[in-house]
Amino acid sequence: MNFWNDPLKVAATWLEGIFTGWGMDAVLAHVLVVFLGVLLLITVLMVLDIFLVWIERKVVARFQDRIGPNRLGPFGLIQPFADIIKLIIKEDTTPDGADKVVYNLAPILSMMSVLILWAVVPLAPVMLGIDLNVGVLFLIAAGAIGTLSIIMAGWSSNNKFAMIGGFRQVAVMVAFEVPMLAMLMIPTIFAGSMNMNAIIEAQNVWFFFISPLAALIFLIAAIAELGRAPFDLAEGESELVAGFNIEYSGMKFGMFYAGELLHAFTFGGFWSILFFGGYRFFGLEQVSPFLAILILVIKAMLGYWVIMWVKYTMMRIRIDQMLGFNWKFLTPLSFALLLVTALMNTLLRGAAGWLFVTGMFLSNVVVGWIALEIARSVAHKERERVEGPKKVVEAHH
Amino acid sequence: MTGTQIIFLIFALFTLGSALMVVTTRNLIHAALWLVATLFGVAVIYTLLNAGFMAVVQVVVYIGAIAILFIFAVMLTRKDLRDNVSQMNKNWWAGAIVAVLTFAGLVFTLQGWSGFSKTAAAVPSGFDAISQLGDKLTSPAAYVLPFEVASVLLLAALVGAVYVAFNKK
Amino acid sequence: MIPLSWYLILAAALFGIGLFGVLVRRNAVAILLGVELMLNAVNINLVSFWRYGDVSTMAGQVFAIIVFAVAAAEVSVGLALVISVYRRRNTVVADELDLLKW
Amino acid sequence: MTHESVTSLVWLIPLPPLLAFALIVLFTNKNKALSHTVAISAAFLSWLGAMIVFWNAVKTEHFGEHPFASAVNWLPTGETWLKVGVLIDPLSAAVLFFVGWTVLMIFIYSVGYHNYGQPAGDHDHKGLPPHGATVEEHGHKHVVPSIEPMYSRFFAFIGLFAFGMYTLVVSDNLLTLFVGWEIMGLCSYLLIGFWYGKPSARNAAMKAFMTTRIGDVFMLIGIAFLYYATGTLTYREIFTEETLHVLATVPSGVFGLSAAGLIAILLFIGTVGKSAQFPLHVWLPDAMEGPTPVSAMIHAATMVSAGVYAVIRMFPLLTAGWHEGAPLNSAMTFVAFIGAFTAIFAATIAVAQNDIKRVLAYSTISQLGFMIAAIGMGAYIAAVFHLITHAFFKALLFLGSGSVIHGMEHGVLHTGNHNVDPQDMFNMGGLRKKMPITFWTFLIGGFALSGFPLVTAGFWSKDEILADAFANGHLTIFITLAVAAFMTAFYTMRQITLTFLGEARTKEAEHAQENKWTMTAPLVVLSFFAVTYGWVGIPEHFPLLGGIIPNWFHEFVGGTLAEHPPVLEFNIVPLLTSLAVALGGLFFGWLVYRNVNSPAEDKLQIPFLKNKYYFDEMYEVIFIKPAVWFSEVFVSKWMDKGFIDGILHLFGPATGGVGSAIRNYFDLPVINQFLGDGSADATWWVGKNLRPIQTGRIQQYLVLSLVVLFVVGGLLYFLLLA
Repeated sequence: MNFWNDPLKVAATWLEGIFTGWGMDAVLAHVLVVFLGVLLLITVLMVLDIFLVWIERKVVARFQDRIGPNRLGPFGLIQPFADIIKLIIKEDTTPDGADKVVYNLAPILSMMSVLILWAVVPLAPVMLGIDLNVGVLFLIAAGAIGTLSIIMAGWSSNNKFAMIGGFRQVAVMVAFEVPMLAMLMIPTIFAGSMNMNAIIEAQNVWFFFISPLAALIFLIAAIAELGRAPFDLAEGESELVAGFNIEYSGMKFGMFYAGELLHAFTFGGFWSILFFGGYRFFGLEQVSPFLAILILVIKAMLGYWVIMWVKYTMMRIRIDQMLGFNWKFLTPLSFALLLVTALMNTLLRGAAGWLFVTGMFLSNVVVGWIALEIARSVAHKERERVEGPKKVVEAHH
Repeated sequence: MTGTQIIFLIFALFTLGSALMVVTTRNLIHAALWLVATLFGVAVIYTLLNAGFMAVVQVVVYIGAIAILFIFAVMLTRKDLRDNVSQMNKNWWAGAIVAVLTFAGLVFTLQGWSGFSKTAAAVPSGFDAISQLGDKLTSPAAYVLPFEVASVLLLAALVGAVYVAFNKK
Repeated sequence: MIPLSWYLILAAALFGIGLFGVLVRRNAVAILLGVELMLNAVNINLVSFWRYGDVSTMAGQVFAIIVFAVAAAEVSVGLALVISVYRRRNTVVADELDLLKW
Repeated sequence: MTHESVTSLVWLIPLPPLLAFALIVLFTNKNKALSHTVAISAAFLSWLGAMIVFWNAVKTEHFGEHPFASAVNWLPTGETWLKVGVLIDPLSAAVLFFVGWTVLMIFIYSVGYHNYGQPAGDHDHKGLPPHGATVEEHGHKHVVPSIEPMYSRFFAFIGLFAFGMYTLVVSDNLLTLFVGWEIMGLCSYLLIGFWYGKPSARNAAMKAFMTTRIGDVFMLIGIAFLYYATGTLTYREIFTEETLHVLATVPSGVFGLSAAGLIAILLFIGTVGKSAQFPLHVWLPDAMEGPTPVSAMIHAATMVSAGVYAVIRMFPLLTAGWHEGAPLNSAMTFVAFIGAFTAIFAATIAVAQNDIKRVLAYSTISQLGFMIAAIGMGAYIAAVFHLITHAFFKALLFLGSGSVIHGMEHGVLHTGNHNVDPQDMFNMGGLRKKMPITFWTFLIGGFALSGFPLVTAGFWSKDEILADAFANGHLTIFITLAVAAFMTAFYTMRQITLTFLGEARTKEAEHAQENKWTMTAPLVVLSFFAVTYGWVGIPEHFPLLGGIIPNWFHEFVGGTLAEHPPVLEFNIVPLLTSLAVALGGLFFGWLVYRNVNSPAEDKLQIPFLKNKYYFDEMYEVIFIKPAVWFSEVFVSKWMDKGFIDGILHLFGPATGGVGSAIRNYFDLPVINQFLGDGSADATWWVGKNLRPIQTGRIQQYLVLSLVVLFVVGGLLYFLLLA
């Protein structure tokens, strides 16, 4: 066991050795080491977050045929730091009539709900916070805290726009949790476990190729959960000014903002873990844990890029349409897909690998096609209803 | 006193304290948020009981759905959100007495039971609570019927809730 | 190790607090909050009996899961009723909802 | 196809028309095109099934011994089961063949007859025949036929009718036969009264229904007696030698008949009603009020044939104890007498009728008489043969007459003179040039009916009946039937002459037009069978022609019976007779009527014949008037209002007295005041004193209930456990 094979464990053993060498209690030393590890992870994430601001701005600029930040440092790399300094020195206001404790707690919870997710992310085969056997559910549980933070922010601001924004966001998040949970069950079915590591290990063939529809639905639900365009109704500038975070300024706003970016990146990571093999890439992950981390980060970045791509090319959807889309289309579709997948899994159990993959893929295509056909016919009827019935040609006898 | 006992005591006190805040605070939103805290405490208690799955489900279902629903309901009925008057009815003393009596009665009854202070055997190694739970919930020999009845109940509640809350105008 | 009694007393206390909430709160929503506390107390009992009894039967956890479902159903219907009552009577104070009196 | 799969196909034959009926009534009612498509498709499917079954039956060696038969349990009757099933033996196969063809043709014909594709009428009403629609074309208006307003309804009814007929043919027992029989009775009622807006149609429908009902009641009695005597209604179980022997020897106690004879006569009375034999023949001419396809359906293809079919089915029962060449038993004598009498009786009436359809109606009655007489003589195969050939050429004639009427209606619409009856033959004349297809097909049908020698089917079948009568020495019957045959040829030629030959006697006849292909095509198809069907049954010993084509029909249908009927020796007398009567009748018919232009010039318009021997008037006096008197005066006025109501009126005051006594001396003081009011007062008092607890506050209730729980629980705990 050397550092390059299992860096975390070696470092932890080494540190614990040092602490106990100082005469510290063994349990306390262990707790301290874990605490330091968490601190390290969070620090790395926060620093990454800063660069995410830069990446986001650069990417959106390219989408919009601009250059983006380019003044401060090479390629404008120093720009986010300037932004942070600006946010920190801005006046930190709390509106009159606001519920102070809740108001100040909300951004913290928001950030926390994102950071807590990383506890279950397997960075490399040997590197992950906790090997939770319900890792997939943990994702939803953390999302619940994010929901809570937004409704707290919306309510405590003592502002109608914020309140409506909070309402909307919560309605959306609670709604899209349902298809998301259903889609999380599909990798679980394939892997036979809710453990993140087990799911990655099971992906000899990426689950994306086994169940592309599930990956797609998960992505849509994830974007809705993030509250990014086209689902950014909680902020809806044109209607709600800035929605739930209207009263926040300075670093508290900065925390919502950074939280959202990191959240997007995190979901990119989860997308790649659940459907694109996580840190696995043709055995390269076995070479070194650091290579595995690199692979995961690259995949997460690609996922993040897809989320950005969607955000900057789609327009915002009306709230009722969005909830209708979820309850009337996405939720039934995801349940149907879950049923079909479970059934096919039972049928194809023990079949040859290629047969399993092909069968699953085809069943996905069929389910998706049927759903689209139903949606089309319903839309057709709706259009007829709105436009009035077609003129009946008088039958002549 | 071991580490686990300390952790238990800390979270038990946290749970009970937040629960007390739930029933006494005048601001209903705060009450709902205190409920969230209580539920968290209970989730921790579950993990102490080696029921990690229950803990996560507790967070998903209670905090992710039920608590949120409560906050919604409170906001939708905002007219009664006055927090300058007492939120308790005038018979609160009777309620308090009955509640204390209940607690006392429960403890009194329980302490006469032989298994009251027994300790837990270690969970057998290789015991996978989640797959066991899944098996039991879907096995005809075990609890598939209650499970299905519960799902029907949920469906009925869903329909009923939509019907009751639907604004007919 | 923690003896079973600690969990049972915790659950009993939580139940009592919840009962207190149910009995004294004026707001119907707050009453439902109390009910949630009581249900959680029950769940703690169920899970701890599972842990301290025969682990392999899973009965405690199964019933706790069913209590989750029941709680979700109770809250959805209960809150729907509260909102419906609020629309009609413009109040959610339990004492004012006394049409069933003599 | 295997034997089994054909047998299961038999089950399916009656179903398509029934489905079509349901579909049209329930769904496609509004859409005329869809309705007739459904109905004709159904008829086609049944036809297809019938043809497949028939073909397989013909192919099977010794089919009589291996018929297509299967049965399922239906009703439990104590220890046994009442079975229903299907049976296709040579007889029903032959019948199925002509039923399939005629039904399909009639369905197709109806499309044209009811003016499909024409505009809706100007002032047509449901329940009345269409009156024509005004159409504007090239700026000038003229009247064209309009579509039947209840077009879909018609197809629904004939669909049900076809179902009834197929059921009757394929069933293997008397019960389902009776079911099909009654379905047809209902449908004939509905269809004769199809134009229910016309009082005459309504009356005709009722008359037909009531008259046939008389026969049906006797038939049901016969069925019940048969079931009582044998314990089964399935043909193949009844027609075993032992059963027949028992039935033939057990006396019934009525008129000295054996059980078999009585049952046969009872069943035969059903046939008398259904097949319009004397004396229950009166309904059939009136049934001409229905649309023409209905006439063809009822009088040729199905219902009346059903009557004869039923008697033929019961042949073994009728002839139980009789053998070929022996003197007829009493039941057979009765049947033969009725048949022969009807044959000549109806023929005399037909001579004096002017309505083109009525002539055919009486002709039908007469021809059915031939068949009945043949059965009565034991000439089984001749009866079946004539049944089938008659079905073809009579359907042809009815459809042809419908075509004539339709063409005449066209002329009536053209001139606008609605006083001209398009059915009166004296209004016609010269139609052979206007309606050539109708003329030639009608001619073929008419010659077949007359028994025109050698080429037509009617000749061979009628000749066989006459030959049978002569060979077995039933001279009276032979002479009667020969005279009837002569008259048949005579009135047929009269009809053809008046209708088609000579010059047009009215403007309407000048403007008559040939009809669409939907009407003429069935005529052509049926005329093909009217000619060729006779050739399958040419007797082997016939001079010159005999033996060129083997006498397939005799072989095939004869296989139905356990004992194959012997082949008749050829005799020149009946042949010469039939040649003479057919040709002579035709010649005289032409001779007498070639120059007759109006009813006044017609020497044979004898009131006695024209009024059908006053049978309707006689029934009116003998049965209907007394029945009306009995129901209106005796039952209603005397019994019901006088006697029964009087008793009831006595009951009223008596009950009232008892009631008021109970009320005043028991109910009011005891029940009301003491039990009722007393308990209410008590409840009220308790409620009033308890109501302060009911605050309506849920939390108080909860506290109270918990307190009670603690108190009771504590008491129980300390008292019981401690």
